[in-house]
Amino acid sequence: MVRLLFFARLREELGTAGEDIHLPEHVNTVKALRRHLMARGEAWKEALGPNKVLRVSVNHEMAQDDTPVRAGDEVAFFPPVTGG
Amino acid sequence: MVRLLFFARLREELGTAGEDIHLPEHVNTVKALRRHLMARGEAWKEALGPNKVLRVSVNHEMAQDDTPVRAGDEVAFFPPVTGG
Amino acid sequence: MKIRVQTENFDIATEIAALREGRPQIGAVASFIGVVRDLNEGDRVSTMTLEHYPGMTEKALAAIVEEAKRRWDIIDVTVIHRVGELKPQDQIVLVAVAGEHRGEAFAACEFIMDYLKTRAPFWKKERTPEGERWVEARESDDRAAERWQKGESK
Amino acid sequence: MKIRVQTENFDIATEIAALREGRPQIGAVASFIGVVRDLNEGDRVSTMTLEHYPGMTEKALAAIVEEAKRRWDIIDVTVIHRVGELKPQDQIVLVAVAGEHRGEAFAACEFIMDYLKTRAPFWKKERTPEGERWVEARESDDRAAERWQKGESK
Repeated sequence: MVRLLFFARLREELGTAGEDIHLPEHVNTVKALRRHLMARGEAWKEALGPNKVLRVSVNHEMAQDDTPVRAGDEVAFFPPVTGG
Repeated sequence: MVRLLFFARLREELGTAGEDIHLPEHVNTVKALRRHLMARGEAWKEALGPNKVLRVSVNHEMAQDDTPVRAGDEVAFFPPVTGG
Repeated sequence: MKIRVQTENFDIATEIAALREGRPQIGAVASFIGVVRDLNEGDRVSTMTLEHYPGMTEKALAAIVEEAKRRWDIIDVTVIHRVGELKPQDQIVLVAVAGEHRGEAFAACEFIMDYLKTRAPFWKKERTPEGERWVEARESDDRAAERWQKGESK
Repeated sequence: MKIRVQTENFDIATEIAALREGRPQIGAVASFIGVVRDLNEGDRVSTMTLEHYPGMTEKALAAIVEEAKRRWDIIDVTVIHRVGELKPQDQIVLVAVAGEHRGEAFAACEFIMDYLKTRAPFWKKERTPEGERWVEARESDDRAAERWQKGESK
């Protein structure tokens, strides 16, 4: 089980703040997870597509495409930050 | 008549915060005024001597050796500033 | 180090007094307050809503402050960032840095703001006469943060 | 522009509120407080006396603020400098700069402090267990002020 979280514009576009999902064994990196979610349908493909500038964190640390994703992790997808 | 002012260490070394003096006609620059005052005696020679790093203002503006000094001016001598 | 994410407002004098308390070696306090402006991109802003990532936010801010402490000889730092709904002229963020000397305090304070702007998980949504919109990240903020990576003398 | 030379203490929150009053375009306030340290040059300081040049001081500070306004796009500035007898941990100086954006506010605030340190007619005398002594000007302050003349990118 992996906890997914979505913030800001992404949360609105996907209509969800997050969920807990079981991932197939081959979905074990940030990049693979993003593709896995894009396969869910048009809204997901649009929101997570490669033309979208997104940030991803794994367990509260900023992650890259090749960052591993394992059972028990918390993975968050969000737009570039705009606080301050 | 020119108003002389002395601040901080210089005021203490000279034992005066200032005075009004009449200057001879040839004492018409900062440099000439400094020499004129040094001729007053040992304490003045010591406090205003060329080996002392001093600042001089004329009418509240920072001045140089060749800045003119005229009747009615306020001329201040002081050490480098240390506020803030 | 004091890091707070809160809906409540803050008072800079109270925060600086707490930061300085019992530390007579402090000679310099550099600080910054970010404020909601009434205009953005030419549109009048009526409300600004700050969203964040609870759990990650405090860690991200603490990591930025730790990095500042590694880079500069500073004594302590307070960072307060508000979340929730704010109005124009409301305070958004406070960064206060105490040190012995001003140069290090200034540099660390500006560094923390630049990194906060690009690395801490906050998002702004503003309401204007045209409706609601998410504030876009600024390229100028990325450039400001990148300065600190090039070893530029500050 | 608010320039004050006073014996009384100041409250940074009150001063920033006054600086921001009625100006909803302000998005950034960078500020600095200088504080009397308990140690200087390794000696314990019991009292610090600030002397200044009444008449010239306010003009010198105003000229520094005007120069900052020429160099950066800022909205307004408050400078308060105390004189008379102070104790360790007492506030000495406040510089607060309000602007639309943080980069210009930070730069102007640091510039004003660097110039104040080298161009405004204040002198510090400190009392230590060894007796009274005038604080010597620091070369590091001269260097800090000179940075702004070399067109360095800040």
